[in-house]
Amino acid sequence: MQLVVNAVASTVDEGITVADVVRMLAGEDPRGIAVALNGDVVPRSRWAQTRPAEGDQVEVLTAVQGG
Amino acid sequence: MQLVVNAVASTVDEGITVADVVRMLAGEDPRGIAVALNGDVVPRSRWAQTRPAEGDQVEVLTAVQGG
Amino acid sequence: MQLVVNAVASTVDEGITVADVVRMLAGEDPRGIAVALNGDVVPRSRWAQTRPAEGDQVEVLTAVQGG
Amino acid sequence: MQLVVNAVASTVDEGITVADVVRMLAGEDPRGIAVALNGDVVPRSRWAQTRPAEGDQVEVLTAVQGG
Amino acid sequence: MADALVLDGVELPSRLILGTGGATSHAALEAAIRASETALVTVALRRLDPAAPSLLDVVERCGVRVLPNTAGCYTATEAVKLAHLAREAFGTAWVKLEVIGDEETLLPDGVELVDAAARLVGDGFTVLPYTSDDPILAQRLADVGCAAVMPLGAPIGSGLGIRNPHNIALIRRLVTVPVILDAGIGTASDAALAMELGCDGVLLASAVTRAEHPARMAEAMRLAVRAGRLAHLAGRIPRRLHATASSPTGGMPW
Amino acid sequence: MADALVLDGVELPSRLILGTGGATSHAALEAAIRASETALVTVALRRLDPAAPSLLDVVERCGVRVLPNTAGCYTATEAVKLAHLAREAFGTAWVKLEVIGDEETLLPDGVELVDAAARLVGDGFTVLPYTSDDPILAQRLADVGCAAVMPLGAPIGSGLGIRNPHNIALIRRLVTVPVILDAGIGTASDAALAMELGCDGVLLASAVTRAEHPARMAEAMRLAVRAGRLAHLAGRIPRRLHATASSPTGGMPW
Amino acid sequence: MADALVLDGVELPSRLILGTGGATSHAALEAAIRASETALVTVALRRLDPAAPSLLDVVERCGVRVLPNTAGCYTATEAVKLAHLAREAFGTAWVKLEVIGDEETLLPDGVELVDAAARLVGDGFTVLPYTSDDPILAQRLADVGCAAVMPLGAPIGSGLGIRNPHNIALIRRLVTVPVILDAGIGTASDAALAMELGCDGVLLASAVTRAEHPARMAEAMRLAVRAGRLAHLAGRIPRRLHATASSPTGGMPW
Amino acid sequence: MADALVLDGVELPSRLILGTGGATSHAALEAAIRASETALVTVALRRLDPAAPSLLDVVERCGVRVLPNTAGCYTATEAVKLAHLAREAFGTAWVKLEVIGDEETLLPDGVELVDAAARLVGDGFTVLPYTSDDPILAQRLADVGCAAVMPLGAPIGSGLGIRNPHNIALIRRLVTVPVILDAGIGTASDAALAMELGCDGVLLASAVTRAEHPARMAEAMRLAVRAGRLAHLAGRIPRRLHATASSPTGGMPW
Repeated sequence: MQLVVNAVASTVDEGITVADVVRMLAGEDPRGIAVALNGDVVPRSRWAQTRPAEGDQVEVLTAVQGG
Repeated sequence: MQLVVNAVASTVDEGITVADVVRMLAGEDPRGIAVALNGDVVPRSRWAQTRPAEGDQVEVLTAVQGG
Repeated sequence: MQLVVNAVASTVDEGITVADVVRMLAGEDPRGIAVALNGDVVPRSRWAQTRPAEGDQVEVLTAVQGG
Repeated sequence: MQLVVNAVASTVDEGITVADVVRMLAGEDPRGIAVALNGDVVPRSRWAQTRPAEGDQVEVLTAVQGG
Repeated sequence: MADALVLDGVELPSRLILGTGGATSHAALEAAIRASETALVTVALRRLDPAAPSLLDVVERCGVRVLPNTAGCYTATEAVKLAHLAREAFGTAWVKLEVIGDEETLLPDGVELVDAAARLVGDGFTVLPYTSDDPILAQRLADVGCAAVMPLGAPIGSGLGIRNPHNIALIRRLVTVPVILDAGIGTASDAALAMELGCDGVLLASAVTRAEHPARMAEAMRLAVRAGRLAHLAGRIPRRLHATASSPTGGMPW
Repeated sequence: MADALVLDGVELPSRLILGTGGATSHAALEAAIRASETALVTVALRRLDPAAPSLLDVVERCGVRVLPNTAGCYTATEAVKLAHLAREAFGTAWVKLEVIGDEETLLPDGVELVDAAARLVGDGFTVLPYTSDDPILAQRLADVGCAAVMPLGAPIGSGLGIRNPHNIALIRRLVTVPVILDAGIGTASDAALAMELGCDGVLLASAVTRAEHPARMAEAMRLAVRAGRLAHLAGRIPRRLHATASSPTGGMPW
Repeated sequence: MADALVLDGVELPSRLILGTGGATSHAALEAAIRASETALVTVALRRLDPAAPSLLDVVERCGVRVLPNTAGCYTATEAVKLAHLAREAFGTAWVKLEVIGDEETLLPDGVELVDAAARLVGDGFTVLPYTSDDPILAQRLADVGCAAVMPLGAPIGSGLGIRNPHNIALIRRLVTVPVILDAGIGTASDAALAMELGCDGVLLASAVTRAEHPARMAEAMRLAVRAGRLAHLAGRIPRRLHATASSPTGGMPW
Repeated sequence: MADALVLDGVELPSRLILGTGGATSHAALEAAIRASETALVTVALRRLDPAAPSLLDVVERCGVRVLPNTAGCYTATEAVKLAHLAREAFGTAWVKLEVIGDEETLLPDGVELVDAAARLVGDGFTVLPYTSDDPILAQRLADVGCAAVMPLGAPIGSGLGIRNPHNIALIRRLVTVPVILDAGIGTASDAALAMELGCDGVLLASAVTRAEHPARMAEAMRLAVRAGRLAHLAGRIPRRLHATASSPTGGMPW
């Protein structure tokens, strides 16, 4: 299945969860991460149940240096 | 009939027009004058036909020094 | 004998020394004191031998608050 | 005879006057000119009689743009 | 050099706009208007006092154009209403738009100001807003269709001059409409500086009307605005930390 | 209002003194002198270059008075000698006295300056010293008989304006002779400010001669000096931290 | 003297807030954070780069609190969305609210800012808005419930210091919430001045992170903020145009 | 970072020199000296008043070094004589040399000052002259052998800060001896600025002794001098007219 993760087209397994996507990028440390699915915030509490669909846009954000 | 002209209670004849009220305050020189009846602008063109009713508020304004 | 000590006319014993004058004003603590006799500096080392004459001006100076 | 005119070694006739030197540089218009002979001012009134000697330094000065 | 200030397509021969507030008498005001050689003066709109002499007579004798203001308004709604009354009174669609946010400082309220400006532009007014020196706010006022922006140099009547020249220069860069320095001018050099920063005009009242000798200060302001404008066009020398000799270093007699 | 600058009993119709250094050509200089309407221009004295056109022709065509300077001198002795040569050359006892203390900054050397001034006053010169903005130094120069004092606003040619207005105002208070702001002026508002501080005149060169358009800047300076002078005489409004309404607060229609 | 900065009921032991932007490395940043002794640092929220080291590790090692910003947003809607993402990411309802109005100057857009602030306050955020030095705008931000107002001294990263101290002092007078000087600080004296004007804190990034020696400048800023705060509380001497002797005039030996 | 001020080969652990004039009591003075952590305090020399408590007791308890001044002298001769008396009184060859030129402004007289400095250097004194901010005058004082130069920021006790930072920076460039900013400091940011300009130390009295809370202001000055020194050594960011983003522009989620 195709998702757009942080603006990059990515092929992933069917039924993948937001938690899986986060794990792909950040490994086992989920601190300081936020996720938007098609522009809407996905609360951390719902990462495990939320399953992106074909073509969905997933944004995985974290802290960077900023003034 | 009672009107409130520039915040002053005034007794005037029945059927008085806005043009009459202006004349009372400004005499025959209507330059630089604007009128509001109960808060609404009365265009100069309609002064002659506009007749305030009992208790109406008439504001007659003109130019003063201002920065 | 008359001396002018810090601009005040003072009667003192004949043969008085600068050291005596200092002691009169400052007591036994001579720290931070300088003396001028008729406008000339009298080094501390010569206070004991220096004897003002009739009418001499003696200035006894010390530290005060100053910027 | 050799003179140093405005820092340039120059060969001139014997008996030349300061007035001649000025004429050499400035032509017939003596306005706004001052002369120093070996560092001393030569008043305009004495240009005609003043004769530099072998090796003398003659400075001929005039107005230039200056703030 | 002809160099008119063009507002809404109208050429004004002077880049100095004079506020009439603060004059001790109509006579003093008239002398100041004439000495300033302005072409545009502001007036306020208030309840008619039959006993008061007519300010318009002065204005007409001087042959200058009237710019009504909305001084005293604290909301967009008040300002819009007063602007409409002014248009009726003076037959001009020009308005110096003021919406004040604080009674003590008389500083403008940017949010209300943008709202009022947009509404008056929609009603066909030529809107000249008195604003703070916030560059983005000035840009927004231009975006909604104001004919010029009039940032303050300092609070009205304070005479503190231009507190933040950097912002005035930024505003001049950010907008394409004329920029008129309004409020804060205390003396001639302040007015000259405004023009040197690239302003297209200067609006002032108290600096002239409350000076010891208003007509003399009005003449000073006329000359200062012109001087600043010319200096701006003349291309000033760059600022240098070190000196540059203004006399030749060579050619000394020793 | 006739308002001449009086130096050594001579009335000068303009309070602007123009330095001639830095002009790209005699033609550009002449245009600037005319636009400035100055009555007095400075010149330097240097070795005659037969190939160079005569600066005096320009000066005479413009009908202005010459003020020779002693630029380039680093000691009182050099300055005194150059002043005497200048008197011979131009038939004037007026001299802009410069004794420089540092080649890079071209700042004046106060100790040498006072020495040179005293000697030249003794020799019958009308001494106009270019000095720092040290108030006591200015006072000493006045005490030894200088006809005016000419404190700097900033280093020569720097265009930094008046770095320390407080000192210029102090100098104006401490001396009775004319005070002429010399050096540092960059643009019109600087010149206006100098006059507002109470200066009796302004001397500038580079600000005009090195501007992109010298004649235009010369006109700007002419107007600015006049504007600053009038503002000084007009009695400016006091600076206030808070606002003062310039429109009536009463009489609103609500 | 214990003297904490209280934001939203939370006591911060330091009145210096450090922005993390511009550091050349996490190591340099950590050294600067420690030298500054700050208790609160800002971070931005961006797409996760698996290759990049974790900024949060640095923050946690230093034991400081995180203040996410909405840098890069040009509308209220963008800023509100980013604030919500930040709350998810960092588990804090505190946000440094930035809504930029111009790409080049990075100046805040007051109208969008007030809109975004009101919405975020409604969503339960502790809103710390980066705003211009427009006093009325600051007042409006306080009125909609911001926990503090953070006016700029000059554009972000410009190092121009406080361009208009008068406005900062006015803001301090007009609002009751803490005032934090944000943006423009270039060196220690700028930070001290901010506190002397009555600010409750200072937020700076580039002045430290882009200095030649960031940790040293961080220590300088720590001391300067404290110095300015103490000076503000100590009651400075009034400014006098004339001198006041600091040594006795009597008692001289002649 | 150990960073002593070295005067005449002597290492002083603090770069802040405290003048003792203006304190309301010896107790208040002692508290201020301790809070300032200074190592050197100035005193004046006056006729002994048997009734007055001893200032030296305070100085000795605080363990600080004494720097006698020649305040009150108007000629080189007076100053030289008072310096010799001070050397006798305090057993130190160090002297803060003051020769005043005007009773009202208490500004130094440069010509007398250079004369007195040369004579005292010849007599073996370590001369620390209080001078104007005239760069060439400062250079001359260094040339005659002064151990440091101490230019004023503004008149004594005025609290006006540093009126001409440009001159202070020039002096720092022109001389090799330590430069100590003396007089004019009003608050902490002034002291920090002095150090940022490159000064090696700051001397102040009234700013601390006449503050509402002298000990608190003394602590503020201690921190400010240190902050300014560190900022000077840290290499500040350049001033930019435009902004420099402190957050990444890429990586936004839209």
